[in-house]
This record gives sequence, structure tokens and C-alpha cells, in this order.
Amino acid sequence: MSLDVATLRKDFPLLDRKVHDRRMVYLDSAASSIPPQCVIDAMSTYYETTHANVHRGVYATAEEATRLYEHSRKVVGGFLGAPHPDEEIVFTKNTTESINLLAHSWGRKNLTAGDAVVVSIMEHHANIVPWQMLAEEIGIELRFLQVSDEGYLVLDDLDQLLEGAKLLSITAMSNVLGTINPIKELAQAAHAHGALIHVDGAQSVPHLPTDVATSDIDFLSFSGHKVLGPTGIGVFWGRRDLLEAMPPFLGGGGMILDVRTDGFLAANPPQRFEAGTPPIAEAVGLSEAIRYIQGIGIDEIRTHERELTSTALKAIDDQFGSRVIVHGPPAGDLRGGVLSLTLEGVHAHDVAQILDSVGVCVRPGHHCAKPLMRFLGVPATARASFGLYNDTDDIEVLLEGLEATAKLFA
Amino acid sequence: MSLDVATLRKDFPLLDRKVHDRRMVYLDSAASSIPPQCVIDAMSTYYETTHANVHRGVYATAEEATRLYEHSRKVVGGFLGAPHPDEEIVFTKNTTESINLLAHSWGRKNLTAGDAVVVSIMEHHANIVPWQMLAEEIGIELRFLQVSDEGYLVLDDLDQLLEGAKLLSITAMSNVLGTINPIKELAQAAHAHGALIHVDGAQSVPHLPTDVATSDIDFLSFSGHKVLGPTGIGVFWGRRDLLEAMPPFLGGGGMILDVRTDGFLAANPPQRFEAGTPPIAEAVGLSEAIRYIQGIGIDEIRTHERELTSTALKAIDDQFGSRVIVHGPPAGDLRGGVLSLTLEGVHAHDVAQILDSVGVCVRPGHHCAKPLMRFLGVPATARASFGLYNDTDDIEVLLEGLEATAKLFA
Amino acid sequence: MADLEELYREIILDHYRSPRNRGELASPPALRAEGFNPLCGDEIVVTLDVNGGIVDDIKIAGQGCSISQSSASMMSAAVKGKNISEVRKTIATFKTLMSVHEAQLEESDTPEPEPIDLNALGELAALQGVVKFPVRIKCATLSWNTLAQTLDDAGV
Amino acid sequence: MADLEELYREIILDHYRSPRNRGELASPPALRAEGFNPLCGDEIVVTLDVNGGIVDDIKIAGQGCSISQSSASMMSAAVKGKNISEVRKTIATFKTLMSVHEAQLEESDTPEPEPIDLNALGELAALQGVVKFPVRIKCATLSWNTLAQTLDDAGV
Ligand SMILES: Cc1ncc(COP(=O)(O)O)c(C=O)c1O
Ligand SMILES: Cc1ncc(COP(=O)(O)O)c(C=O)c1O
Repeated sequence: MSLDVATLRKDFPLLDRKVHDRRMVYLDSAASSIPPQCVIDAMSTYYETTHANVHRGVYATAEEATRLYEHSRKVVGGFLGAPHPDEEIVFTKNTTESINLLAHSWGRKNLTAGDAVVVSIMEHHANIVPWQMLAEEIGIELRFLQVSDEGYLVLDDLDQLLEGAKLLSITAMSNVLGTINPIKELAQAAHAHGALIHVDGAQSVPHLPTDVATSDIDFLSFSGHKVLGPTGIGVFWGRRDLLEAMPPFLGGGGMILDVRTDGFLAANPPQRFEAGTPPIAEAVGLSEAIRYIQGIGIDEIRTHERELTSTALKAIDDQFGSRVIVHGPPAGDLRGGVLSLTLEGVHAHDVAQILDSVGVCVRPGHHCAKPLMRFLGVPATARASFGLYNDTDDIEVLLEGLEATAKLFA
Repeated sequence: MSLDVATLRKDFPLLDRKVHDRRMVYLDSAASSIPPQCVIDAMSTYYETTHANVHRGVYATAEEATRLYEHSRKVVGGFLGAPHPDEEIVFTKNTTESINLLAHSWGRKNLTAGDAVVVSIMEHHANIVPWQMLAEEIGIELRFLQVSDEGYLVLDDLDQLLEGAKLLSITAMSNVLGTINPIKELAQAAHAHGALIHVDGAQSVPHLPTDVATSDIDFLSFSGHKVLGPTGIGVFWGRRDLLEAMPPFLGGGGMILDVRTDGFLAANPPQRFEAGTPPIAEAVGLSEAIRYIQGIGIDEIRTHERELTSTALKAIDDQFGSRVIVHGPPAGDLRGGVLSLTLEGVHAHDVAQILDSVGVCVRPGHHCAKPLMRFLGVPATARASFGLYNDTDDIEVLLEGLEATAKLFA
Repeated sequence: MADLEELYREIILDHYRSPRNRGELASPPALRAEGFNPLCGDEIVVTLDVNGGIVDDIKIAGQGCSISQSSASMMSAAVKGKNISEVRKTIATFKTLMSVHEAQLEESDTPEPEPIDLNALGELAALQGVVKFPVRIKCATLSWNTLAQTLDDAGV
Repeated sequence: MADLEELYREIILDHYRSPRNRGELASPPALRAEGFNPLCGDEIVVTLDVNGGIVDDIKIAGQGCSISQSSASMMSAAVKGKNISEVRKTIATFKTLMSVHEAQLEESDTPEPEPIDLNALGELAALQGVVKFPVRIKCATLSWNTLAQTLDDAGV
């Protein structure tokens, strides 16, 4: 393996945990990642030595808190390749809020009845429901890219779907299939049709190199808690000129230039989109998480997780053959470390329960992707997903657990 | 003083901090409170031993995280006197999001052009701008209760303003004047006119006893970071029957029963209003903060802060007379521990700067209450505000700093 | 692993592998209700023929995990041929079995509920291992809630 | 406290207590712009008469803290009687003085800017203490940005 996982693991206190007298094997990073000690400590230290509300304060800790918070934009922006972090990085509470921000602010301003937004059937509900709410409210048309049997986006009718569309909103990596979508090509196609492109980076930003500039996208969303950071923070990135033209989303303190009884004047981005006291400690934690990832190297992480994925896919196939289906593409460039499993004759809930008994954490269910589950024809899958702290020994325990499950239900 | 502050202070690591070689004197709790060690530790421990995404997981830590998160509703609900915490406590990111939730969800459903919402000119922008956005969008009328010269709400025209109004949205305690508003009477008046009442509890929940049932209110909002808790979390409480009738606000995972390509089915409250991964660690921290406050007793805290406020008002008056104006009501039942100061001939920014040099943290500015600042006829005030960890020695340093300021600008 | 064996007792797996009363009765005349567990996607369809206050026939359709399926299967066996008031009582007893422990797990102050007569539950008692797995309680109660719903809807 | 004394130099307090060129010129003919610091509520109104490329007269109105007020007052004294290109140069020099340190404070990798000739700034050099107080930099630059705005708007 390309990363020295044994050493890295020492950075993650939660991985020391025993469950049911076994080593905890965490295979649920697609749901939420485990934060390294440095991230936890950065937030504790912030609360113990600095905490104050940001902006407007002139005293020492208020100034420091403000500087830490604003500096986080630079760290996040640097990680994404954002040209103007200070103006383009908006802190939200999670990916879901980021996409709702886009739908409310950009959507209500730029879309009217009959306008089309294109998504895919492999989207997380976070990238479906906000558009359905807009469809209900203002009558936009929501179009779906389909998925092939191997789990790839079907691009044959892309041009047709983009015809007259105003936005393509698409995940860079499926949280169920692991499919990595061709964002650069999708951006080109969208732009060729005069549409903008929003990328749901919740799964890709933690595991694949991101460069908003070279992939030429317009908007990107992701969550802190999936990128080794804390809960309670998300990121919305938008091209500066686009953000400048967008009306506010939530109203309140911090997003205004002036308020009179008869109206208000909105501040410039990114403040315009950050109403109320922001997630300050969480921004400190998130930027520490990104520094940690940068210290290891996102390319190295991708290589490691790619190897793990290949190893796991091969081992499952060797041991279980047709008794286990792993949904999604084969190992390779277009597959991230997410394995949605169906074990013949056993419901995902039972798989996950028995895996838990050997310490393995996988998630059963529809993974907030019901349209995709319907396409796959399964009510639920048991999803194992990798992070940089996983290694082949984790795969071994997974296999042991799957074997035990198969035996119990034989 | 009624609290043993010297002992309590040991619980607050940030209070040990020195600034400019002086003891830090934190008088900015109205902006954000300082978290005790137990709150910081509860979150660290959560990340070190338990963290996992909530709901849907069957493995040990996912189940524990879910239980901790859901249990926080009970703790918060208990603190507020909410009859049905499991269904009524919604976690948001801050007070501001809570009020926006109300405006978007309840507001768009129940208000149409010409309908009136009543607020007051002492509101924080968080309780003005969301309504102005609704006014712009759907043409509601926003009416303002006025403030008297002593800083009380003018209630003479309350009935007139409530005539035909659908909602009274009002702060329980002013973040500039310290004024404590008569919520129970206001609720009665609103209900008598067939209007509902939303209470902005951002300043009151941390400092005064709250009982949503006996004060007979319909909605309440407050923030974690002002109640000794973390940033990144807020609370929205609503009466169960009202929440049940409200449409979703943000769309995404967790707030649905089902999603198909042609539409979605919303979940029941509170999940309906919690789209995406919630602030899990923050909920753990918030409930620990509330337990800490309950351990001391909110009545004891109120008594302590009331005494402090009296002492400070008297000392400032004794020492400075007419050279310092403290805006708002006199000490007593209707005044919380917020002192907005104007020092003759000195701008609030300069006051705060010089106070900083002796270690005193106060906030200069408009405090997100520009309509009130216009009424007071000042561009900014220097605001000193108390928490349970303040004591008379803090007041002494404040006075020393004010004296130094007056001297420098004499 | 002891807990796991309590969860997956042989009789539960047996009902899962060979569900009793599987299918749907023609409705109408049969009473019908659908149950739905949004968290895991389990779906259950309960149809039952009630004649003269007696559950003459009951069938279960839908999909779900071993716990929800076996609970439904056992339920169908337990209520078939019983009169409505017996059925209601069985539902209440079963739900108490499941909620006792829910309350205990949360260390709440709710008073201890009445003790349950496990013998009266027969095979169903095998499901008591579920309560050690709070997430699975919803799986076990899904069919029971759906049955109660069917009776409520029909006003019987 | 050393820093604080650097911030509140006597000359700054002097300009604050006795602001030069206070008021508003009739506009038109005077050029006019308003500046606004949303964080602290400072407001500034700059009016100036430009004849034959020379700032014949300038007046400052508005309200703000000692730093924003004294900076405005000093600025008015510094630019009055100067030609536009000298004014532009003074603005640039002053803004460099303020931004140098902003960059340093953030430990950014931006290259060291040109050294500034403090002597050329005269009294204005007294404001360099401000840069140790990053929050106050916006106070000090408010009037300058407003003056630049006035010139830009007028296309001079
Ligand atoms: C009365 C009042 N309402 C609302 C708010 C907004 O709170 P937050 O910034 O946490 O959303 C505040 C605090 O800033 C406040 O004092
Ligand atoms: C692809 C994708 N989009 C969006 C989300 C939503 O993220 P969050 O719950 O942090 O808002 C997730 C994760 O749950 C995801 O995997």
C-alpha cells in the first residue's frame, strides 16, 4: 500500500476503539469521516484560548478569531484551486445547505417556469429534493441523466437533456456506486449549451484531487465532516462573478451593509451568504483537516484508496463469486472507494448487523439515493467505504464478517 | 454576589488567558459566551470515542451517536419547558437560521400579500431581514413596535399594530439595551388578535428562566454559542401542531420519507426541518452546556447577573455621571446584563480599543440593530455584557479602562 | 456475540427463510394497509379477512430484513383465527415488550411498565432479543403497527 | 501599551479634536462621494473642487472613530492645493503603507512591496501605528477610498 497506514492510524483516536471486544474497523467514511487528533485539538484549543464572535470586535481574541475564520477561506480555497478564496468560499452548515443556497439564491433569480435543471439518477437526495422544491414552487423542469448497468452515467442523451437547460447539477462521485463522473467533459457540455454546472463534491473532495479552475466548473459544494473535519460546517464555492450577481439566501446579521425599517442592503460575497454567527470553531477544524490531508497528499490518498478498492473487489469476487454483488464500475480510474454490497438472500440490515458483531462499521440502507436504489432494483445495500486510514487488514475483517453472515443465513 | 465566581471561573479555560500582559476580562457574552471545559471535553470525547453519522447506522458507534444526538433534544426541551421535545426541538445552525426557517416555511405557507408581521425596532437584524425578504417577495407588511426613551417597548399601540397581523416576532431581551420584554403579556395580546408569537430567545435563554408552556408562546429560537455551547448550532422550537402543519424548509437527506424522480414525501417534524448531516458534535456540546447551566441554576444565574448589572450601573454613574450614557432601562426586573455605553466625545471604536489595552473585551458597533441605533441617535455603542463567570472585579477593570479612555481623549 | 445469537434465534431465521402466510388477499373484501420504514426502506403490506369479529385469514407481502420479515410472519401466525380483542391485546403486549427496553435504554424516568407474560406470547417471545438492538426495534414493530393501522382504519 | 500610544499619537488626537476642512462644499459644482464602513457604521462624505487639474478645495463630513476622522482630516490637508496626479500618488502611497502590514500580518507569500518614503507622507506617517491594529485599517483607509472613488467617478 502506498500510505503507511499503521503510522497514520495513530493520528485517529477513534480507531483505537474496541467494539464487542474487537478492533473497530471503520468502513463508513462515505457517511462521515473520522477526524484526526489535530483537528479535534485545533477546535479545543480554539475554545480554550481564543473563542470570540467574529467581525466587528476590536479586542485581541475577537481579532484572532476573525483572522482564523477568514484564513480558513484561504486554506479551503487553496485546496480547491479557487482563484479568489476571500470572495468565493462561503461557509454553510453542510453540503445540503450549500445546494439549497444555490437553488434558492441562484435558482429563484435565474429560473422561471419551464426552465430545465439536469441532474442524474445517481444523485444524493441533497441534489434532488432542492430542485424538486423549486419545481413545485416555480415550475422548473427536472431532467435526469440515466445510469448504465455498469454504474456509469449514460451520456448518449446528454446533449438532448442539456438542450435549453440552465444548470447541470451533478455529483463528482457517487456515494453508492463509487462512480467517478467526467466533470471536465460535463462542464464543457453544459457550457456549450449555455448552462452552468454545479458539482456536488461531498464524496469527491475528500478522496480525489479537485481543481475548480482547470475543470472549469461554476459551483461546488462539500461537507466538513466527510473530509476529516467537524460536523456543522459545509462549503459552497462559486465563481466570483456569479456570486456577485446572486441575491442573499438567509437574512440576518453579518450579511448586510445597512438595515432600515423599510429595507436592507446586502453585503458583498461571501458575507452576503453567511447570515448569523458562522461556524467559527468548525472553520478552524476544517482548515486543520485540509492541512492534514495536504500533508499526506490528496494524490497519495487517491492512489492508496484506489489500491484498496482493487484489492477489496478482487478478494470479494475470489471468495464469494456470484453470492455477493458489488454495485458499480470495476476497479480503476473511474471508481472511488465505495462498495455497495448485496449478499444473496440476506437483507443489508442483517449484513450490517452481523458485520457490527465483528467490529466492522458499514452502513445499510438507501444511502439517501432512492431513485438510484429503484434503478438498481434493491431496497437497500450494505455499503463499505474507505478512508485514508483503512488498510488491507480491514478488508480481511470485512470478508470474515461477510462469511459469517453468509453462514448464518445459509 | 450570589454565585461563587472564583470557583466557577476554574471551569472556563479561556478566562485564564492574558492579553497585553493583563488578565482577560470578558464582557462580550451577548456576542458569544465562553464555553466551560466540560463542553469542550464533551465534544472532544465524542470525536475521540464515538463519532459517526446519525440515523440509519446499525453499528455500535452510529447507534451511540444517534442516541446522543436525539437525547440532546430532550435536554434542550427540558430546559425550555417544551412539552414534546422529541418532536418539537429542531436543530439549526444558529438563531438566524431558526428565524429564516420560520419565515420560509411557516411564512410562505401562511402569509400572503398585505398580511402583517409585527416586530419591534429593538430587534436584531436576524429578526428583521428575513421578514423584509418576505415583504419583498410576497408583499407582506412589516410593522414596528417603538421603543421609549427609557428603552422599553411602547405598548400603547400594540393592539392597533396587531390588528389583522398574523405573527408577532419579538426578542425576549434586547442585545443592545438589555431590556427584558413582557413575553407572556405579548403572547396574550398576539393570541387575542389571532396572531401567533415567535420569541427571539438568543439573549434571554442564556440568562433568564424560559418556559415556553407557561408563557404560552408558539415559536422560540436561540443559539448554542450564546448559552455556553459551541458555534454551529441553533435551536428552533415550535408547538407540535404548528410544526406538523409546516412545509419543509431545506431539502435533502434526512428530511424525507421517500424520493422518486417525480417528487418527494417529507418526513415528520423535527426531521422534516433537518436536511443533511446535522451538527452532531455540536448537539452533544450544547446539551452539556445546558446541563452545566442547570447544575448552577438559571435562577441563580439571573440573580447574579442582576446584581452585577445594578453594581455596574451604579458604579458607572458614580464615577462618570453625565460623561457616560448607558442606554436602556435602569437596573431591575426588566433589565438584563447588557450595558451599551456612550462616552462623551469618544467614538465606541476608540473606547473598545482602549479597553482592550487593559484586557477588557467589549464590542463596539451597531450590534446588528441598526434601526435601534438610528432611534438612539448614535452610530455605535461600546457594549459590555455579563455572563455567569463575571464578577465585580471585572467591573473595576472596566471602570479603570473607561477612565483611561476619558483621560486620553480629554 | 451472545447478543447476536439472541437476535438471530433459530426460530427467527426459520420464519425469515420460510415466511408463513405470505402473499396478498384480494382487497376488498380484505382489509389492507401498507407500512413503511423510511430509514431502511422496509415495506410491508398486510391484508386480512375479518368475519364476525374473527381474523379468518391474513397475508403479508413486502420486503425487509430478517427481523421485520420474521416478526411479520410470526405475527400472522399469532393472530390468525383470533378475535379482534385478542388481536388487539397481542399487539399491545408485543409493543410493550419492545418499548420497555427502549425506555430503559434511554434511562428515562418513565415508570416501570406492567410485567409481560412472555408465555402468552409463544413464539413471539423469541423476538425479545431485538430490544438489545434499538435500531432494529422499528424493524420488529413495523408489521404490528401496520396491522394496528389496518384495524383502526376499518374501525374494528 | 506601547502599541496603543503608537495608535493614538498626539497628532492624530489633535486632528480628531480639531478636524481640518470640515464641512461640505456645494455640489455641484463640487465632486462628491460617500463612504461607508458597514462593520462599525462610520460614514464619510468627501466633497472637492477641482479646477485645472488642481484640488482647489476639499471638505470632509460624516462621523466615525478617531482614526477614521483624523485620517480624513490629514488627508484633506495633504491633498488640498495638489494636482490630481500628486493626489493619486499620495493615495497610492498611503494605501501601500496600510496594506504592507496587512499582508505581513497574514504571513502570506505575496512579495514584499516597494519600500515607502515615509518622509514624503509628512504628518500622515503618524498613521502607520494603525497597521498593528488590523481591524482599524479599514477606519484609516475609509476616507482615502472615498476620495479615490470621487476621482474615479468624475473621471479625473
Ligand atoms: C437578540 C438576538 N437575536 C439574534 C441573534 C443572532 O444570533 P446568531 O448570530 O447566533 O444567529 C443575536 C446575536 O447575535 C441576538 O442577540
Ligand atoms: C454525494 C453526496 N451529496 C450530498 C451529501 C450530503 O451531505 P451532508 O449530509 O453533509 O449535507 C452526501 C453525504 O451524505 C453525499 O454523499
